Amino acid sequence: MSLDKPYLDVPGTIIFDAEQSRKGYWLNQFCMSLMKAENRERFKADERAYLDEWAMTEEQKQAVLARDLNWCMRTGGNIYFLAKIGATDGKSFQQMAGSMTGMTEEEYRNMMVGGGRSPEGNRFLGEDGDAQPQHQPQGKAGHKTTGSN
Amino acid sequence: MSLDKPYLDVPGTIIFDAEQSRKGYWLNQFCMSLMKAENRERFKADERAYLDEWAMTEEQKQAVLARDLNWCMRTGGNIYFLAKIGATDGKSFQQMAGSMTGMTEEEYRNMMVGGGRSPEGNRFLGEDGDAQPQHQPQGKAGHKTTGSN
Amino acid sequence: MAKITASVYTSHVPAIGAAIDLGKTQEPYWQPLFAGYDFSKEWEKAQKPDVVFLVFNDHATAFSLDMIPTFAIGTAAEYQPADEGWGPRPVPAVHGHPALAAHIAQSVIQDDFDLTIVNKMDVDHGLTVPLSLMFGQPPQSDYRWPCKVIPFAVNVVQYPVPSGNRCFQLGKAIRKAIESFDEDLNVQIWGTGGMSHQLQGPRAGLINKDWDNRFLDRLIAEPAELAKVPHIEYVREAGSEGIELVMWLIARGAMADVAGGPAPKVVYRFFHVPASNTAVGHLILENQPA
Amino acid sequence: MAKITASVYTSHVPAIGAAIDLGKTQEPYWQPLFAGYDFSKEWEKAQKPDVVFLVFNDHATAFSLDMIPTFAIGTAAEYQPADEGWGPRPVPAVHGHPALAAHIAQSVIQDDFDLTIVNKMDVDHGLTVPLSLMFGQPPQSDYRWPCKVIPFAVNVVQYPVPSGNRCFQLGKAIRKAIESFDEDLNVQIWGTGGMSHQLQGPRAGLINKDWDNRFLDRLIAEPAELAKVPHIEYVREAGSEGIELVMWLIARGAMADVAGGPAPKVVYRFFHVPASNTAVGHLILENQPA
Ligand SMILES: [Fe+3]
Ligand SMILES: [Fe+3]
Repeated sequence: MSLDKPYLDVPGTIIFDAEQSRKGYWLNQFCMSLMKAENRERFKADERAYLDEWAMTEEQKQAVLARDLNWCMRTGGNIYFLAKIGATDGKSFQQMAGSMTGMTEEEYRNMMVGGGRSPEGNRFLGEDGDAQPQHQPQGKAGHKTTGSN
Repeated sequence: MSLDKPYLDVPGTIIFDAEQSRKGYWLNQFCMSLMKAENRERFKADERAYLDEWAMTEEQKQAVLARDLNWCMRTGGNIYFLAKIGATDGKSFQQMAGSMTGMTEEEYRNMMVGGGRSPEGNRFLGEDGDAQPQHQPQGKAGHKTTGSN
Repeated sequence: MAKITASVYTSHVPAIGAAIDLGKTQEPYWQPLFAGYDFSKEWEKAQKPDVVFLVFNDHATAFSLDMIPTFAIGTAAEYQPADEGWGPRPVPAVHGHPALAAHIAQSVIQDDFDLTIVNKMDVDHGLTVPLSLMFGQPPQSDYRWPCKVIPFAVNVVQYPVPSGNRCFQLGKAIRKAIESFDEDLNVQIWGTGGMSHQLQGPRAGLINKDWDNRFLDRLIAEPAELAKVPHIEYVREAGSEGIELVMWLIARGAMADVAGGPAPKVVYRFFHVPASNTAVGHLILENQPA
Repeated sequence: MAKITASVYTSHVPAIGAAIDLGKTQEPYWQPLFAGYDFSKEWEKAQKPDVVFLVFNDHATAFSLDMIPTFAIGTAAEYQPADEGWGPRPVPAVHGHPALAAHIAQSVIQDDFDLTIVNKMDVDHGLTVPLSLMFGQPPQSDYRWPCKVIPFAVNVVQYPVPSGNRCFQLGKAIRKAIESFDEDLNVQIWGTGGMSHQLQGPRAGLINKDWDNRFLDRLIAEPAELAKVPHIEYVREAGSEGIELVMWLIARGAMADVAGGPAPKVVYRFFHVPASNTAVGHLILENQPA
């Protein structure tokens, strides 16, 4: 029997376990390289060329170029590693976290000032909270297409 | 109460514990640097200058220059680290280990072929085995001065 | 003899460090948070600890995926503030206590905790933000932290992280180790990280005040029970990064009552939402004379 | 399901690697030693393991004093033979089994062993010499090791090293982890290092045949009792580097009898003095059908 992964039924969440870590190894190591100022400069000068120095999958490179952190995470990225891309771009953790919800920066900031996202309806997949798949993207981005939040 | 060090009464032996490790930190890290071929070349070209690049004590540097491995160990060196100096000099582990006994290479080799050093008399300080302080140096080097082994 | 006199618990959000370093602590957004630590700074001035045993986690800073220690104890003399991508925080270097750290390592490994010993490590916001919160910014005239620090890093980045109970038991072993050290030292143990937060995915921004406050209640009153809470409850109730709270159990396990002594005194308790993405909790417990 | 079919125990002296690499195996000094592994090579050809879980220690090669993990499991896809100062050994790269290794890491950490996970590590003679002894030199026509290898490094360089009992218990947890892996795999677990030797000081060259052979007897017949032997006995009786033998207890703890199954079959036993400074011991135990 394989090991339990009791965390697979938490909505809107990817737990960085050994399997994700293996999948994301080169993506995350690329991110670590951005802790050196000279690497940040080289990356900014030619992102594609810099990414091509790493044994990442093409999908991982596309996800980085698109700055789509949810996509990066699906390909094995971990937020503490991915934060180095955000730092290179001059983004805060709040901007990075917010970007994964579909909300605007202001919408996300207001949610946090208002006490943050409620756990109600967001504990198990299949409930009806705002983090559930059927309610993505959130904020105005969601209103446009679904008419409800 | 401080932690027990039950190994202090073993003759001719220094256990590489946390205290030795702290004492020998830079000496051992210098040794690690010799795992790179270019560093071995630089060290061989000017040993003193290379040693001066490291935050070692003067005594540690003298011990290395003298290739006195017992002295190196007293200043915090560990044999697996110090072995990198031996490797740089083209010495085997047997030559290095033997050098700490006072025996010639041949004497030490013969002792090993003959079944090695007996533990008899060498378990506790104060016994009368050949590894005890009162019997150093061993082999012909010892015979010269004491007339007995 | 060395004595653990108190334990301190606090969140360690990077944005708090940025707010301090950029002089924003009196802005309306930040003012209530920093006011929550005014008591603590005064308290530390009176306490004058010699050493802080500081439990924190590295956030992919000193440890990449090349090597991920479950528990790592710093036995070095000095640690530099890390460049996490925004440049290093403008705070003093951290001075260690190699002799006490080596003593603890030896004792705790012999008690069957499989530590990694670390002699070279840049320390990130996980360690420096709690120092700033508790001690304030050291003046230029005396630019150093007021005590030595033993950094103790816990893996909470790659699952599986150590269980709450493993952390609690480790705290007990650390207590035994510290209190068997010969030198007279006033030692505090800090647990940092948390409280509820999630930094990833469509569920980012999750906060659970009720769960957090219940965690504080139980941490004070029934830590051994609290230590039985499985990982999945942290994730479900306090967000994927809420798992950092297991580190608080290490500090709690090192308190005297766990070893049969009197219950600690709750000197201070504070809770605030938000700091950036995170619920900030803070607690000070003092050991009482037997 | 993955199955541990056998455990192998062997010393891992660097000079043995040098003798192989320099073509000296038929010299009078070395011939008796290598003859002692003829059976083992034939046995491995018949066994055809898919994976070897190889317990060894790093000798200040991959790990400097910057970071000393008590237990480190390799979850990488590949490991290169290290340059220990004489240049890398001319042997193939070692291929890992990342999926099984990650599975073991997860299981064993949840069982309260505080592993360090390693994804980048050059492997020294501690790992490559046992491979050479058991599999011989791979032919140029098929230049690779015949199976995957999960490197598991134990700190036996800086005291305190893990206790014999901790190692034995860890072996049990590793068994549980391996035998819960879904894929059908023939897995062997190897314990390497030892036997009696001392590489330092005026006591260098110590060998204790009687103690070594009693260790082999007890490893076969009463491993749980043997696991209670304290460090100091290894040092006193088997030399300062004889402490490496605690690693054999990890492999032994992973055998079926320890978990209530039938006693293993002693397939082979060999002992020879000296290889350079070291007493060479070698043992093969096969698990039997329940
Ligand atoms: Fe954190
Ligand atoms: Fe060895």
